[in-house]
Amino acid sequence: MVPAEATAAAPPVPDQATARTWLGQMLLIRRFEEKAAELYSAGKIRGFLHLSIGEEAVSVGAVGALAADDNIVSTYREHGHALVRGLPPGAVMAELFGKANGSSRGRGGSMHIFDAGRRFFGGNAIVAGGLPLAVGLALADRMQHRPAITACFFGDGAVAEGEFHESLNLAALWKLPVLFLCENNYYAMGTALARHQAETDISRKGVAYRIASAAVDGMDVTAVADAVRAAVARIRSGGEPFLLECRTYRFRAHSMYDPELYRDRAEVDEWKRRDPITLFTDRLAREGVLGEGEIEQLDRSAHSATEAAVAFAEAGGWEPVEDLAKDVYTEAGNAPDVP
Amino acid sequence: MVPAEATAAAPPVPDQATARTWLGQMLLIRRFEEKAAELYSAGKIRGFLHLSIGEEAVSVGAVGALAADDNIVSTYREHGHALVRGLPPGAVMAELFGKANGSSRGRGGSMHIFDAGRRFFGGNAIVAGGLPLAVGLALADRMQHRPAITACFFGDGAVAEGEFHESLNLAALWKLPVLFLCENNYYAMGTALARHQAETDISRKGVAYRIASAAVDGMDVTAVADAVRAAVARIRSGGEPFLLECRTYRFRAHSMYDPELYRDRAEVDEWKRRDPITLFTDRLAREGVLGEGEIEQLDRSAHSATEAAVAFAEAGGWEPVEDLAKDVYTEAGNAPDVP
Amino acid sequence: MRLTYREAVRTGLTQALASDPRVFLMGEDVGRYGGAYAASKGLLEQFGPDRVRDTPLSESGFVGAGIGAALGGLRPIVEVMTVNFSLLALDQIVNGAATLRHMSGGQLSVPLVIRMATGAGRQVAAQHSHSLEGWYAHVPGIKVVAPATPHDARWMLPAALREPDPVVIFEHAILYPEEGEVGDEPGPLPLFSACIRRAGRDLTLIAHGGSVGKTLAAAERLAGDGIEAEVIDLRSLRPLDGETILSSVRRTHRAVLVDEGWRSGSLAAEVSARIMEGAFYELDAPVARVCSVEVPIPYPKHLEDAALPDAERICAAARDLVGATAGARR
Amino acid sequence: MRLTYREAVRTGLTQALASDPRVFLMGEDVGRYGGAYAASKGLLEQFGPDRVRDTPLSESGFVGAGIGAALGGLRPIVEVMTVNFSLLALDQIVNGAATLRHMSGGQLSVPLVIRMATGAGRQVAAQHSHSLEGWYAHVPGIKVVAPATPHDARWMLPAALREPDPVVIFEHAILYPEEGEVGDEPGPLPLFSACIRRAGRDLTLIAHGGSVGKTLAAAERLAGDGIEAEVIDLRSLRPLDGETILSSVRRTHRAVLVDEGWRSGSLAAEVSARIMEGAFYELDAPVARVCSVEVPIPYPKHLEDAALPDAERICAAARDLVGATAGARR
Ligand SMILES: Cc1ncc(C[n+]2csc(CCOP(=O)(O)OP(=O)(O)O)c2C)c(N)n1
Ligand SMILES: Cc1ncc(C[n+]2csc(CCOP(=O)(O)OP(=O)(O)O)c2C)c(N)n1
Ligand SMILES: [Mg+2]
Ligand SMILES: [Mg+2]
Repeated sequence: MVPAEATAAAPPVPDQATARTWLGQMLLIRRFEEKAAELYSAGKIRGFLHLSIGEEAVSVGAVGALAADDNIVSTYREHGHALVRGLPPGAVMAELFGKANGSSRGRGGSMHIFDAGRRFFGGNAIVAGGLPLAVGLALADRMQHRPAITACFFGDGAVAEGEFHESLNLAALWKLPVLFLCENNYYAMGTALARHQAETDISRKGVAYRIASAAVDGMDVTAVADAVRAAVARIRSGGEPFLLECRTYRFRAHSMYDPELYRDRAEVDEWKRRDPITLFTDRLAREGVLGEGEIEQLDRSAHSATEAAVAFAEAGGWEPVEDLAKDVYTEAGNAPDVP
Repeated sequence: MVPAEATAAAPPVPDQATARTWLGQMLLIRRFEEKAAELYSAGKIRGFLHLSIGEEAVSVGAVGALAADDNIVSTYREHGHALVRGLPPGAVMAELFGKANGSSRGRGGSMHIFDAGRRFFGGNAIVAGGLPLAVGLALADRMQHRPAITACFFGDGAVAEGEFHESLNLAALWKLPVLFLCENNYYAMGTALARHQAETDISRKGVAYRIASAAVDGMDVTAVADAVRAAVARIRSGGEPFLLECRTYRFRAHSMYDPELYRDRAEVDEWKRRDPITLFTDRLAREGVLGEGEIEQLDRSAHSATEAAVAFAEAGGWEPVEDLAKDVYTEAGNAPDVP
Repeated sequence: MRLTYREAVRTGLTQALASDPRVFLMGEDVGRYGGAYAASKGLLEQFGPDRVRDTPLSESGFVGAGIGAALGGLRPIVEVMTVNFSLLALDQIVNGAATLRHMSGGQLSVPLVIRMATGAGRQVAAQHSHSLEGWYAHVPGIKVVAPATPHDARWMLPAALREPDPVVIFEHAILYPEEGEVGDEPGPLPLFSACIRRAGRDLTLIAHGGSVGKTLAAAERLAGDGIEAEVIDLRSLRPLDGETILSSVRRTHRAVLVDEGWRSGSLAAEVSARIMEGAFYELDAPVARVCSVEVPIPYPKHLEDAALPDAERICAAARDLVGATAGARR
Repeated sequence: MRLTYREAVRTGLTQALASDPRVFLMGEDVGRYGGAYAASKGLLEQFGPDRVRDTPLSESGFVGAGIGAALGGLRPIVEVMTVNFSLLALDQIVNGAATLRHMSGGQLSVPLVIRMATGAGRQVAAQHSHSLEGWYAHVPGIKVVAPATPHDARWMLPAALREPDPVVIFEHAILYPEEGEVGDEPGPLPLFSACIRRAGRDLTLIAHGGSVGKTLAAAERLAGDGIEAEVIDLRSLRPLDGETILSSVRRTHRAVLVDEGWRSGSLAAEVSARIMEGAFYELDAPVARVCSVEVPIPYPKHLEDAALPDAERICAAARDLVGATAGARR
């Protein structure tokens, strides 16, 4: 498996403001997760921690192309999605710490970041578990005549699950506004794409459901943004689902314990040459959109936002043990309002 | 939905011996099941009873094209498959009665006909439940270097289940000799194909797994036999799975209680004009393969085989109540031999 | 008003759909077919295909879609045709519906109702005869009820729809044709409480769903022998109404639990353990269980009957208990 | 020989693959990755990709394929990475593996071994911390064991492979790094029997899998207070070894059951019911349960710890029981 070729000519470079946003967001994810890895080693973060380092262009390009009312359904590898969605980095970091000021009051940890107000419906630790939820969210929008769409992230590994099949059929059959967004990083844990899929071109799988689809270079934030914008426009106008495969790569271990026996260092290095942040900064510099100083400034901001997030998490308290059984059920009078 | 067009020119009419076998088998299934319906009304048969009347050409064409060592995995609508496989009609009828001389000692009833010796692996009342089993049977053959293939029957409704997707991917990925044989009768219970599948051309779904596929007129026994023969040859030589869609129609209710609110009488009548038995007898008569007398004789044989089956079932005893818990587990010394 | 259980379910569904635009029904064959048990017959015509939505055979998919629709502001009633097929949807229920509120720190609620037929007794053999209510009753985050009468079949549904959290309703398949009185009002009994269907002083029989009828029949027979059995219908399986159970047992000092689940690991085991914990010192005899024999349920009637609890086995257990310990109060 | 539980599992797998050509291992990441818990590390290199077979994420598909392969004459060991994901395969296990023999009138056997990690305690939150052994133990047609020691992790596997019927092996995830003595022979204990890990006369503590260690620790602490607890490791969850349980309780007259499952509907409920039925008249006090609090297991350590059984809660329950009823033999 070798790095994805750009499937089309790269879209034009964005304007300065957009470039700043995208680069800033990619850098934030990178620095945030590098820090999280450190904090894991330090024992501040426990359990499972899945980093999206290497895949930032997908989070930034995709989430950035959605409207605020659009729903997001994500996976356990969701820090990037959450940060771009606008969850405060502090709330996300505090969640990783398990603190009460975390986005899920610390109850969920890294795999279960939620923000109901921002229509960020998690964080799901069951591979492909989110796809049926996305169908339902889109159904609710459709039945209530709301214009929102639902973006549903999942990995290449999820494609093998029955839930992928059932959900794509349901969404297509019922003409629901779902963007199925596959983050194909060529591995499901240690199992390479070609060892888990008979058809490795995931975008072709739309055929089985009459779902329009495309594949895009997931290392190029401009390409992802473009493809998602087009897909979303198509979904909004036609009201039917779309399958978008973003070809990307995970630079780090699957989770924190992973000897990476299943891939060569050389393959990883090859992909790192297409680091989405480097690719984008090089281009911005080359085309004169952002100067070196500005780029450095963005990186400093990412670092300091990360530091602030850590400070916020450190300052947070622990959910009292007496509240252990709180919120297993909805307390009377605490039911959510009808949207 | 209207009757399937023959997708290719009908194959040549078979020789006399084959014609006799095929027609005899189709008539046996028809008479056997008509009788079963009667006996259901008489209270001799209880529970669920799913008839394949209208779909006989698929059972006969498909099962007849398999070798004796090939495995069959079927559904709850399996009387036809079982009879063509060579299970004694008496043992099948006795199973429908729940008698101890039934093929499963009466324990399974209509939905659970098994014959280990004839490699007939059921009879499964869970829609799509048999597909993973078929993958495993084929894997066992492959790993033990046996030339057998596994034919796996399922309905159009089963195509929506996750197990369809997972099984086709596994079989293709591991290059297993499985014939996935969809009996598309255009309804899953009361839900028409177009109301349960976004892509109604089931044969197209092979694309998602790089599985070669075809669709065939399931009302024409010669076409089914031809298509299955070709598929089986291809599987045996190439060692890879194949997806064959047989387009057919169920003339009777889904099961025995079914007011058939979901389809028009006219549609049923339209399909009945393509009754597989009439189509075949007409052709045999027209092309002079079998005379009217011979055809009548075959029908008399089907009737008398059915009567004999009923007599066998009537004569059977009941499994003693003391044996209720027998065979929940394998009694010591009663483990199956290694094949 | 006298209605069959089936009609009572249908009445509940009709009223729910008519009174709240957020409510919709989805499942396999709920629409054109009219429901596998004809419980939703006519609803498609009345409410249209969006609100009475036929689904493909995709249990995991459409149950998960029900969860998503609940998150999106609707009040879905998802019908899983039978508990047997719900095994395919368990991940969505256990890892999704049941966890989302707690795991999100209380941000989300999943106001979802899942209905399914359960139980054996119709000669539909091993794969179609499960009684897995006890499994569902094990899962924190969901609630579980089992209407045993047409009245409860009518009125538990609207009460479940008022819950902000997932509620699973088990309808025993043998009950659909049973007739009974259905009140115009839900009545005073809360959704999650048990009730005493027959008062008695000699022992307590505890059952739910499809077993309540057999248990009442057994109580009648026992009365003929001079044994007055109290019969409790659990109604709610999660939460269990320990109060009603324990106060009855404290009075009668003996209990027989009737449960169509397989004996080992049955819901009856939990009830037995609760009595152990809450009324041990009041017991005159060990709590007995009448459950299904631990076999895949066979097709032929004589074997199926032998596998399931019946009035005779209930009576025998009750007589054993009372006989062995008559006047044994310590 | 001293081995970790992980090494013991690997030794068992290696020997099974080496000694019977019909045996193969399949599951997610069992090959190239070496197993999610590194239990199968090195086996791919030793036995090749056919016999150490990585699967796609298709739990229902590959578990069902395991059933089919068993029908086809192989002796598959299917690894479901964790019990959490096994929910996706339950239909194949309950409706397939467990029913095929009975439903076919005894024609088929399914000699399949399914291994899966279970349990909480590693801060992996609500969807990754289930303890559903009790559910599996409910199902006739399958057998269920839970090795609690490296020795059992080593030797239960070959014994399970000799069974003609499906056996599910639960490996508690916290045990993999634990070290213990592993004998060169399986020893005298049959696969489906419980064993006494510590003898005692004052009460019986009953646990399995990942809870045995905590329970032994609790027994040590209790000994400090002069309370001598007997500790039973159930080992086999289906069938349950009622004999060993009951004879111990008949001697000690008191029992505390430890089970990481949620309390309501736990396996401990079944054990309690069995003691009710088999040793009621020998009990000096009600059987107590120490189970998980009924919440989706939360991520942070302090909350997770509070949710799970621990030595302290076990000791407290034991002291309550002994204190409340000291010398209370009736
Ligand atoms: C249903 C299920 N099976 C197995 C797992 C264990 N697991 C967690 S992540 C993972 C790989 C998923 O790969 P992919 O979908 O490609 O996502 P990626 O991790 O590459 O982002 C596996 C096997 C799980 N969480 N859920
Ligand atoms: C998993 C599962 N869901 C639902 C059912 C109930 N059911 C039995 S048959 C059937 C329709 C199946 O349709 P199809 O696969 O097209 O087969 P056909 O009956 O038409 O031969 C349904 C919904 C079932 N048996 N199993
Ligand atoms: Mg991946
Ligand atoms: Mg059909």
